[in-house]
Order: sequence, then C-alpha cells, then structure tokens
Amino acid sequence: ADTLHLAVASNFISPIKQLAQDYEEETGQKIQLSFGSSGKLFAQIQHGAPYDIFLSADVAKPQALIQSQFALADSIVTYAKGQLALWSVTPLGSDIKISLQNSNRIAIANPKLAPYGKAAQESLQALSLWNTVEQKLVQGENIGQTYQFVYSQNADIGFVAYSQVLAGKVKGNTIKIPSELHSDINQAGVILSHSKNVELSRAFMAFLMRPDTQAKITQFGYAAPNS
Amino acid sequence: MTPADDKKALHIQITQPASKQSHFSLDINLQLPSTGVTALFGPSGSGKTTILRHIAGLEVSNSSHIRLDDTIWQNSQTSLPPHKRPIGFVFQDANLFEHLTAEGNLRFAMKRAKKDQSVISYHDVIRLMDIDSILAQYPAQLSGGERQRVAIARALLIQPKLLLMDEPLAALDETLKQDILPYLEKLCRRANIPIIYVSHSLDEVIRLADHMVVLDKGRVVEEGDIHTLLGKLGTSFSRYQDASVVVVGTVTRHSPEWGLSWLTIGNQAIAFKQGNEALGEPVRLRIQSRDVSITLDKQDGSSILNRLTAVVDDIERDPKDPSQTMVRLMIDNTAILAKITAFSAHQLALQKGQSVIVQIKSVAVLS
Amino acid sequence: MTPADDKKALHIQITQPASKQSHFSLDINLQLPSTGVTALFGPSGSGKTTILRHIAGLEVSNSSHIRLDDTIWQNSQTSLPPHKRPIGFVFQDANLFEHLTAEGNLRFAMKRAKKDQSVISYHDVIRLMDIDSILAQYPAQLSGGERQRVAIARALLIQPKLLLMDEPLAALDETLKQDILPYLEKLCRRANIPIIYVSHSLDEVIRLADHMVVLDKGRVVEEGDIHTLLGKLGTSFSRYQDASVVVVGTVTRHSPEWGLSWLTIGNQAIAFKQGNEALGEPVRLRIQSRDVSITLDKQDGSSILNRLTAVVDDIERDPKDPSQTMVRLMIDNTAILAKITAFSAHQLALQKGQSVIVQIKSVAVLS
Amino acid sequence: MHLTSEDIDAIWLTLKLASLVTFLLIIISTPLAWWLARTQSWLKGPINAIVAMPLVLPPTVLGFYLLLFLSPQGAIGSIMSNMGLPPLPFSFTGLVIASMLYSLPFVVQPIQNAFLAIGKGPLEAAATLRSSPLNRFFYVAIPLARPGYISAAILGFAHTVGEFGVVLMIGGNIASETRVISIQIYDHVEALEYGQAHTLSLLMVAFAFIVLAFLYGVQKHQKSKAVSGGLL
Amino acid sequence: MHLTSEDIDAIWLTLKLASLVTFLLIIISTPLAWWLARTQSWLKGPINAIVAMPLVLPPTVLGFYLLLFLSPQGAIGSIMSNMGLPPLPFSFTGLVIASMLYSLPFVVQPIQNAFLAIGKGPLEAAATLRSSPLNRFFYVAIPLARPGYISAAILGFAHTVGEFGVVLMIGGNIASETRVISIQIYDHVEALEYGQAHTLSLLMVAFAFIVLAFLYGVQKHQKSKAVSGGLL
Ligand SMILES: Nc1ncnc2c1ncn2[C@@H]1O[C@H](COP(=O)(O)OP(=O)(O)OP(=O)(O)O)[C@@H](O)[C@H]1O
Ligand SMILES: Nc1ncnc2c1ncn2[C@@H]1O[C@H](COP(=O)(O)OP(=O)(O)OP(=O)(O)O)[C@@H](O)[C@H]1O
Ligand code: MOO
Ligand SMILES: [Mg+2]
Ligand SMILES: [Mg+2]
Repeated sequence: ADTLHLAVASNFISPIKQLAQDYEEETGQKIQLSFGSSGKLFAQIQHGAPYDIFLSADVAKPQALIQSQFALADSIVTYAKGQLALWSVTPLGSDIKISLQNSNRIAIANPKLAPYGKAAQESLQALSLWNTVEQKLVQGENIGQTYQFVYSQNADIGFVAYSQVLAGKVKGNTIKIPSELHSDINQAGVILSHSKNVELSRAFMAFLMRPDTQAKITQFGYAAPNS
Repeated sequence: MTPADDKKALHIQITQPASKQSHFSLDINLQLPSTGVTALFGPSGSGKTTILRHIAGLEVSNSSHIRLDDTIWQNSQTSLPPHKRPIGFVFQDANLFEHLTAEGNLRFAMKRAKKDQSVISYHDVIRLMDIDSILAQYPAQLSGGERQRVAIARALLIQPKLLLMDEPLAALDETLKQDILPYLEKLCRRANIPIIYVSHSLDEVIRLADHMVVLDKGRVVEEGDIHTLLGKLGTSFSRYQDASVVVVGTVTRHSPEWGLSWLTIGNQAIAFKQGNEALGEPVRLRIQSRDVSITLDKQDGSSILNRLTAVVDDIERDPKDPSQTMVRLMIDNTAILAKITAFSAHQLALQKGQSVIVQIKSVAVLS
Repeated sequence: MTPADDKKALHIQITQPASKQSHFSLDINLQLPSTGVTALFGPSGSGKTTILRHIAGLEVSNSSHIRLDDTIWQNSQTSLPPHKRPIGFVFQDANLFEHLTAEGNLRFAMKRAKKDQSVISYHDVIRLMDIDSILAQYPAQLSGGERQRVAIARALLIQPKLLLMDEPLAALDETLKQDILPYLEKLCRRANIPIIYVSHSLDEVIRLADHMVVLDKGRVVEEGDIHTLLGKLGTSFSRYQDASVVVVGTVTRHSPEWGLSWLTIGNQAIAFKQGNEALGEPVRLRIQSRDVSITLDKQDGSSILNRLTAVVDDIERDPKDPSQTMVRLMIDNTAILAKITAFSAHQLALQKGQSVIVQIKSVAVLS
Repeated sequence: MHLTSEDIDAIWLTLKLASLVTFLLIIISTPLAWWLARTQSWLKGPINAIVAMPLVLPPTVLGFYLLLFLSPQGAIGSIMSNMGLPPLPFSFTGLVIASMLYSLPFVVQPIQNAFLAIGKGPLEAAATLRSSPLNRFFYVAIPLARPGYISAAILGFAHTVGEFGVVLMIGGNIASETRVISIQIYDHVEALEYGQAHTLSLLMVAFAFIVLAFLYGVQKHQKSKAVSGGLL
Repeated sequence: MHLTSEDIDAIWLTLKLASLVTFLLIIISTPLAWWLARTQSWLKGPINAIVAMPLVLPPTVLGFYLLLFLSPQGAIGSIMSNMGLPPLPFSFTGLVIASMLYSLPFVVQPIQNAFLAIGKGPLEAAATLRSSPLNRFFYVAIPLARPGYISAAILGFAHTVGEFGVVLMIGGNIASETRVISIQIYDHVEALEYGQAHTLSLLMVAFAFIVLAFLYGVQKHQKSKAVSGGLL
C-alpha cells in the first residue's frame, strides 16, 4: 500500500506519533510524519511539498490553503483544541494574577505566529495584566521554544500547552487557563489537493475524528474539540 | 624588427616601456649565436633577470620579437606560452617547490622532459652537483648553496634546448664552481644547448662565455664575440680589474713531468697548466691583463715562464683610475692586454709600434 | 665550556647534535676578537648560516655558550632572545618585509635602533647602497641585487654592536662590491662594530677580514689571524687560486702625478695605488700569490714596479695541482707568498735561504 | 545510549549529505577560488560578495527563497520541469544543492586565500619545466594550497552537518530522504524528548570531534615540513 | 518599499550586533589563531576541533544548550549569578556571546591560515631588528596576514547577520533588544507576510553586498602589490 504522508505542526508531535502507530497497527497502512512549524509547512505545501494531509496548529492556514485550492474544501476538520496552561518548574501559587506579578520573566509564544501565543496574549489582556507584564515577556517562536525557556528556568513562568506539561518529564506546577479568557485554540487539518491518496487520507481523517481517537487526544492534554 | 638573416640563431628583440608601476624600461635587440654560452653582464638592476623572463615567456610584451632558430616564440601576433618553450631556467632565488623534496623537485622535471632528447643523465647531474646526500630533504631544510645546486640540476633534467641561468653559481664556493663550470660548458657544447648566463663575475663569464652582452639601465652597452670584446680597449669592462683576452690555438707540446703544455702562436709558445687536451687539439686560454707585464728586453733567471716578443698596438690610461694604463700588444695577430701602472708606462716610455717582451705570469685553460 | 680568559671578545661555542630531521651536526668553539672582521669560510652546507643563526639566537641549543664581551647571550641557563641581542643580520636571501616598501623596511630598523649609539647615518647608507631611486618600491618589484642592498642598509640602520652578514655581496656586481666593501670595513672599524662575514669569495674575505674561520661539515678546519693564516703554507686555502698575504705598514711617500703611494718594509718600499691615506698613516696591503714572481737578479726595464730583495723561507709543491709550487719569501719579517710553476721553481733551482728578487705586479689597498 | 532506527537513518543521511556536499563544494570551489585569486577583472569583487551572500539571510528564509525559485512554478524550477527534470525541493538532490549554496563561502574563502599565498614563484618555475597551466594547477598550486583545503573541508563539513534551517525548509523533513540528524535532534527537542536529543547531540559532537581532529592531524603533519621548530 | 519602525529597529540592532561580534571575534581570534598556527603542542588538534564544534549542532539546539548552561541554575549561569552578574539569556550581551561562539571558527580559521602562510622568514628578520615578540606580532605578522583578516571579517560579519537559530533561542525575541533582522524576516515568513519578508530580505542582501564589496575592495588593493600582473 502507498504510504500516507502527514505534515504535522510541531506542537502535535507526541500525540500524532502515538496515533500513527495505532493506525498502522489497526489498518496496516504505512504513515510517514513530517514536522515543522505551521508557517513552514504552509509555505512548503504551496510549493509542491509531497504531503497528503496537513495538520496545522491553527484554522487560518488550512482555510487559506482551501482558498488557494491547495486543499480540499470538504476535508477541513478541527482535530484538536489546545489547552493553555501557566507553567513553572518552581512552586506556583494558585492565583494566576499573583503568580504573574511575582515573576521576573514570563515566557509566551510569539502571538503573531503561534496560536498559543495569541491565546496567551488574549488571556493577559482579559486579566488586565498585559500592560504590567509586557516588559517581562520573552517570546519563543513557537510553543516548543516557549516550553524550553521555562524548562531551563530562564523564565520563571510561562504560557505553554498543557499537552507539553503532560508529555514532559519535569512536571513542575501548573495552572490551567480558563478557556473563557481567550478565543479557542482550534487546530484544523485538511487533505491536500494534489494528494494521490485522497481516499486513504479520508480514511485517516475519519480515524482521527473517531470518538476513541479524540479521547486519546484529550489524554495528551488537549481539550475535547466540542467542549 | 630586424630581418633575420641567419635562421640558426637566437633572435631577441624586447621593448618594454616604463610604466607607472616601474620607471624601468628595456629596449634591446640581440642576435645571439645558437650554440655556446652567451653571458649577460651588467650592474644590479640593469635588466638581466627581466631579459631572461622575457625569453622564458614569463614576461610578455607584444612589441617584442623572440625567435630560436626557425621557431617564433614571441611576436606581435603570437606568444608561445612558457611551458611550450624548450628552456631550462635557473632562477636567481632557486625557486624550488617547497612541497617536494629535493628529489621530488628533480623528478618533477624528469617526468616532463622530452624523452627522445635525453642527453643529460640523472646520475651524472646528481654526482656533479654533489647532492646525493640531500635528496630526501625539503627545500626549507637546505642551505642556500644546496638549494641552488638542486635548482641547477632541475633545470638540466628538463633536457632543455636553451638554458637560461640567472647567477646560478652566486651562492657556491670556488671549489664547487670549479667543478661545475667546466662540466656545464662541456655538456652544453656536446649537446648543442646554448646557454644564456647571467653573472656578476667576469671570471665566470670569461671562463664560460663565447659571446657577451653588457647591459646598463635596460640598454645594450657592448655586445659581441668574447675574443673581440675582451681585446678591445675602452669597452666598459676592459677597465675591470679582471680584463682579459682569450687566446685560441692548438697544443704543440706536453711536459707531464711539470704538468705543463704549450700552445704556439706564430713562432712563439705559451706554457699553460696541462689539461686533458691531446697534442694537436684546439685549446682556449684566458690571459688576464693583470697577469701580463712588459719588459724592454728578454730577461732570464725569472720565475715567469712565458716571455714573448710583441708589438705595442695601443695604450690607454684608465680615465677612472689614472694610476693604471692598459696596453694592447700584438703577438702576430693575437691581441693581449697588459694592465700596468701609468708610472711604469712612463718609465718604459712605451710607444705604439714599439717591440717589447710580454711576460705572462699565469694562464688559465678555458677548454 | 672553556674559561673566558679575555673579557673583550666574542666567545662562541656551539654544539648541535645531528637529529632525526637532519644528519648535520655542528661542534665549534671559537674565541673571536671583538673588533674587526671575522670571515666564515667554507663549502656549501658546511654550517656557516647555522652558526650565524645560533649567534643571533634564531637557533637555540642549550649546550651552547655564546658571549659578547661580558654579556652572556646563551648558556645552559639563559638564552637572550634574538631581539635583545644587539646584532644586525643580513640574511642570505635578503628576507625583506614584503608588506613594506624598501623605505618602509629601512624605517622599521631605524624606529627600533638605540638612539644613543647612532653612528650610521641614513643618508650615508642610502647613498652608499645606491638605493635612492628604489625606496618607494616593494620588495617584489626589486631586482635580486637591489633586494640585497636594501637588506644590508636595513641591518646597518639598526645600529648593531655586532654585524652578521651571510654572503651579503653575492648578488652584487664587482663595481658595487668595490664601492661597498671599503665603506663597510671603515664604518665598522670606526664604530668598533665587529663583523662576522660569511663569504665564498676569498677575494672578499681577504679584502675585508682580520680573522678567519674555515669550516667543513660543521667543524672548524682552520682558524686564526688572517696574516698568519694566509702566510702559512699548507693550510686548506693557501692552495686556492687567490692565496694572498696582507702586509701592514705606514705610508712613506706619495706621487699624486702617478696616483701611487709607497709603504716601507725594512729599507725597501712597495708602491701601491694611492688611496686616502696621509703620509705616516697605517695602511694594509693585500698581495696575491699569483701576482708575485721571482727573479734571480734585479732586472731593469720592466713594467713591474715592485722589485724587492727577499729570502726564500719555504717551498711547497701543490699536492693537488703538481704543476704549481708555492714559495714563501721573507722581506725582513714580512712573509710573502709566490705562486709559480713547478717548472720555474726547478729552473731557478730555488732553495731555502736563497736570496732572490720578488716582483710584485699588483697590490691592493685594504684600508 | 539507545537510538531509534529513525535516529540511525538520520545519522547515515547526514554523513552522506555532509560528505557529498563537502566533496562537491571542494570540486566547484577549486576553479572558482583560483579564478578569484588570480583575476584582475572588476567582476572579482562583486562575485566574491555574491558567494558570501547566502550567509546573510537566515537559513529558513534562504530556504524559503530557494523553495520559491526551485518549485515547479519558480524561475529555475519551471525551466527544469520543462526539461523533464524532477523537482528539487523535498528531495535529497535538492538538499545537496541547497547545502552547497549555503556552505559555499566557507569552502571558497580558505582555498582562495591559500592560492593567494602561493605567490607566482612556484608557478613560474613549473611553467619553465614544461608544465601546462592545468598541469601546474594540479601538481603545484593544489598541493601547495593544502592547508587551505583542509580548512575548507573542516568548515564545509561541520557547517553542513549543523545546517538546519535551509534543510528543513527545502527538504521537508522526510524520513530517510531529507531528515538529517540536525532536524532529528530538533524534532526530539520539539517533542520534549530531551533525553533522546541529548544522546544524539552528544553522538554528533563526538563524531564531529573525531572527524575534525583527524583533519587537523593531517594539517599538522603537513606543517611540520614547512615550519621548523624555531622560537617563533 | 516601506519599513515598519520595528523593521528599522531590527536593522540597527543587527548592524550593532554584527559589527560588535565581528570586532570582538577578531580580537579574540588573533591570539588564538596565532597560538594554533605556531604551537607544537598536542592540544592544538583538540582545541582546533573544539573551536569548530558549535558548528555541528543545529543552531536552535545549540541555543537550547546555551540556555541550559547560562540559566541561573546552569553550570555557567550559577557561577555568574553568584558573582552578582545579570543573567545572559534574553539580553543583548547574551546575544553577542552566543553569536561569537557560533561564528568563532569562521574567524579563527582564515586568520590561522594567514599566520601559517607567513613562514618564519619575516618574523626572524624582525627579531634581529630589535622587534620583541609582541612588536613583531603587531608590526609584521598582522600586516602580512591581512588577506586572512579580511576573509575573517567577511565571513564573521555575514554569518552573524544571517545567524538565526541561536539568536532566536537565547535572545527571546525582545524588540529593540534581541530582535534582529533575521528574526524579523523569519517572523514575516512564518506569519505569511511574504511582501514584508521580500522587502526586508532585499534590503539586507543589498546592504550586505555593499559591505562585502567594500571589504573585498580593500583586499583587492592589497593584493595588487604582492602579485604582479603576470600570466599566471
Ligand atoms: N631546517 C633544517 N633541517 C634539516 N637540515 C638542515 C636544516 N637547515 C640546514 N640543514 C642542513 O644543515 C647543513 C648546514 O646548513 P647551512 O645553511 O648552515 O650551510 P651553509 O654553510 O650556510 O651553506 P651555504 O653556503 O650553501 O649557504 C646543510 O647540510 C643543510 O642541509
Ligand atoms: N615587478 C616589478 N615592478 C616594478 N619594477 C620592477 C619589477 N621587477 C623589476 N623591476 C625593476 O626593473 C629593473 C631591472 O630588474 P632586473 O631584475 O631585471 O635586474 P637585474 O639586472 O637582474 O639585477 P640584479 O643583478 O640585481 O638581479 C630594476 O630596477 C627593478 O627595480
Ligand atoms: O504548533 Mo507551532 O510549532 O507553534 O506552529
Ligand atoms: Mg637579477
Ligand atoms: Mg648559508
């Protein structure tokens, strides 16, 4: 059988590795994974990258691909919904505001590039903290770097993906950010128009959206898409 | 461009104007014999090295014309690249390949030599240059003279048709020079390889050269056959301490006991140190003007063996050193120069046409 | 280590064993006068350059001992770095700074010269070396001889207390040599700068040197005062074509008309080309053995001015060239060498103790 | 230390890429450096600057532009596809080309300087020994430029091994084809598999150390001929 | 062409960073290259290899390790914080240090090769002219190594300008402090603001071209003295 080639946003590396393995065991279908930031993958797809499926970290990029007819309009799905968390390796109070005010450096993902960064910015604004903490912010280009800033304790606190906290060895202390403080971190996937394996891709998308799969995804620290 | 009357010759006409980089200009036009040794002689900076570089094609000026026998090396249309000119070049500063041992340097030449015209053997050259023990050393590990000897060997092993040598023996001691010079000369005569030889040492030049070019500031000051040139009074180098003449004749007598031979000029004989020449063979002798003295009558009981009758042909007091006078004397048709003090010339009241005795203290065999 | 009996001297003892990189070993022990010129003489590869490098501190061996006057430059404990040794070094291959013009090279030295002991003036040196017109050129744009002249000028302008010269004149023509040599000599004598001078040319050596060291394969073969050494029969270089003696005396007569001066030995006089020496001033003359002939009685009517009475002191037939015989003659206490043919010696039936006339054709003034 | 089969694939791929790129770069740079070292043309300055140009763009951005040019719609890619050639992006060949572009200056510069340092003496000597321009280039210029070649190989190899942004962009992170070790480590870091990342990084550093120490060993041996012990 | 004020900040910052890093690297590399070119010590090979080591790690990974070492808990960072020094990550100073580490080999290597090419002749001549080791280093070795310095400046400058991964990691993308132009362009590309990316890239390339062409101009001038016209 032909190999199915998935381009996956970096923040979804851990879940997709597990899911791809499950899927291969289940169907015998070979799956190949390529990772990168959503922006890079987007540029690559526009220039003929040989992927069948694109699992982005946001909704905008898959939609843009549909617009420019690089992706099949009917294939878009929201496969996961990110859960933002405030994380620190050192002890952390339970109050978001106080914790933020007591910190010296706060890591967030670049709001311009990463959905988690945008969500973090919205949350800070909702808490009316943006102006007070702006000077303390350090930005990672993506959520992975943001995690590293906190992990290495160069930032004492940071907005990371809850999935990262679960995946990482160092558990530290976490406060989940209420989803009301920011717009949804919806991660959408599409099947690419030039794929020669559209049927196989649809089958995988179906697998991805199956309730048991979705349940597995939440175990990795994502919120259920329709919660 | 002068017309080439003689096809068997080395014709060199070089015009290199002064440039903004260099105030030095070169303008020479030479017709050199295509056999034997031509000496380039002249003060430091007179253009000797530059001429050799033009002949080798390392310097190119398209207003120049260079031709060996009937092959044009350089004219306004063509310029034979250096590697196609069948030359051997001994550079003033050795210029060995630093990444190769002495032996590697020699092999570099041997690999590229035309096989069909091998007249110079590796072993002869090694032995002559006395470089057997240093073949494994890199140039950086050689002494100045050793480097120069390897460079000479390398230039010979390319089996050249024209050998260009830029002060090849300057870094060598007398003994080595005296071993190498005669060999070089014989070799090139035998193989018919003409040599253009740059040297500061008139001694070397006289020993080796048949033809001579005296340069100054990029211009030819004197040029010609060495016999003629050396016998001529008033040329720029007859005033050198070493001004000499060359006498050609055949060996007419040997005395193995005393290690002497005699050459006959007219009805008189000159004794010289015996060489390898057999009776009846031609021989060239060099007589330095400083070794010649003049007496009015034949005196016996002197250690000076050679006392010949001669006629005073010309007398010139040295304009640069007025204590000296140069006298040209004729023994039959052979000119001999005597350098004596002006005071002696006055005391002896020497006159043109006067018959005197020339005493020749010492005579060097050239070939 | 030999004890230093004389505090005012250059003591050089160098031991450099053969290594796996080089089969060359050096083992010398010299006590040189701290004034005048010492010549290092020897065949190519005999270690002359290596010795100069040790003296300069460019090569270091801690089994060596080098001391100038009462300053130790090298022993097993200390090793004065090269830049602290007050030397001037003329390298065999010029070794100019390629990134500086000729003038830049000279200024490099002048900037670093000890100001309080400036005895050598910039303008004198420029004029003497005749390098005025090339000061703006980079070394790559100079001829071989020009480079060498700049190098000599540079070494002089550092105002050294000891001058090391490695064949400094090898690339220069006779005329330049004759301009430079006397200057060098006077300069160093006046400024009391000893020179160690490497040369292949016995001519140069004799002209310049007071003391002489003959090397072979890293060992000292002959060493001593040049008068003694040159007058001694049987030393390795009395058989050189140029074997000579040096005669010292005072000027006793002038003849400006004939450009001659006379020096007196005992009750006899020797004529020589007049120099700058005033009456009564000391003068050193060089007499080459090849310029000396012997007659049994005083003969008139000869162009040879100098005819002196002498006694045969020693006679030696040259073992390498049996056609030649070297005769030592004494004029009072002054030894003179005459190189004559063995045949003449036989004909004249020369004997030790015999009284003869020496004819000296030509005499060179040394200082 | 345990490596996944993906890690091992990536190691092999990296070795293949870096060796190939270094090799090709040295071949290409040799005539280029020679020309740059010898020419008097006014083009020399600009061309020298152009060679260094890829350096000033961030690797991903350079990769992005390469993608633009080489994609079947791009300026070069369209010509290639008209000629029936397969597209370069997302292929090993594309990776090789992109890496070469990016590492070119590190290979050209040392060789060029080494050629400059030779001077004209040895080449002139060779010319008088019947050695044609090509012959003296190979038998005189190149051997004498050896220290430059070693530097070039070291910098070119190391830089290609560590190169990442361009590769990620143009290569597309495809296992066994374009996923070199630097991307693999990056992926491990992104996936928070720090243990794996440490292992691979350590391995890479150790391996590179050995390769480089070997190259320097060669260089050292060469030098001991030219520069004798001396005090300087 | 229109640039945001952020772009302009980034340009200035980049210029400042690249000039400073190049300057500091040349100062640091000079004694290091000298030592490496002259020493006979066995340490030479390993140290040479260590200098090149940062190259073989992907820049972001290198940045990650730097973060670990320099953090207040890290091996170096803890020492620094005990000494009362401010932490390096997310500061301009940190950026300078990280960039220096990463560009070091490109500066050391050309200078080292240039020192090697000098040979011992000129240094020995200087020693006999009362020039102390330091004096001859400055007045003979460095002037003669000029082509190497120019190469070093070109490679060091260009590489620092384009350098990206390390800067991204250690700098934390703080406007006017650590957001250099390469990050700015990267952000534009990632944010799909291709027009802005093109403008900035073009500007950067044009600027770098001018700087490099200038540097090569200096180099050219120097060479015309040493190598005469000749045929070779
Ligand atoms: N770096 C070196 N490594 C090995 N051997 C060397 C080195 N330098 C010189 N030698 C050897 O040492 C010997 C002496 O060399 P040196 O240069 O002192 O000779 P020299 O008397 O100056 O000769 P020349 O008159 O030819 O210049 C030579 O045989 C030479 O081959
Ligand atoms: N590359 C150059 N640029 C400018 N001038 C030069 C260059 N090469 C040589 N010259 C000048 O040309 C003249 C002739 O030099 P050349 O080397 O031919 O002299 P030479 O007769 O060989 O002297 P020497 O006996 O000193 O070696 C010199 O005055 C020198 O300064
Ligand atoms: O999921 Mo990303 O790596 O921030 O685009
Ligand atoms: Mg010359
Ligand atoms: Mg020597």
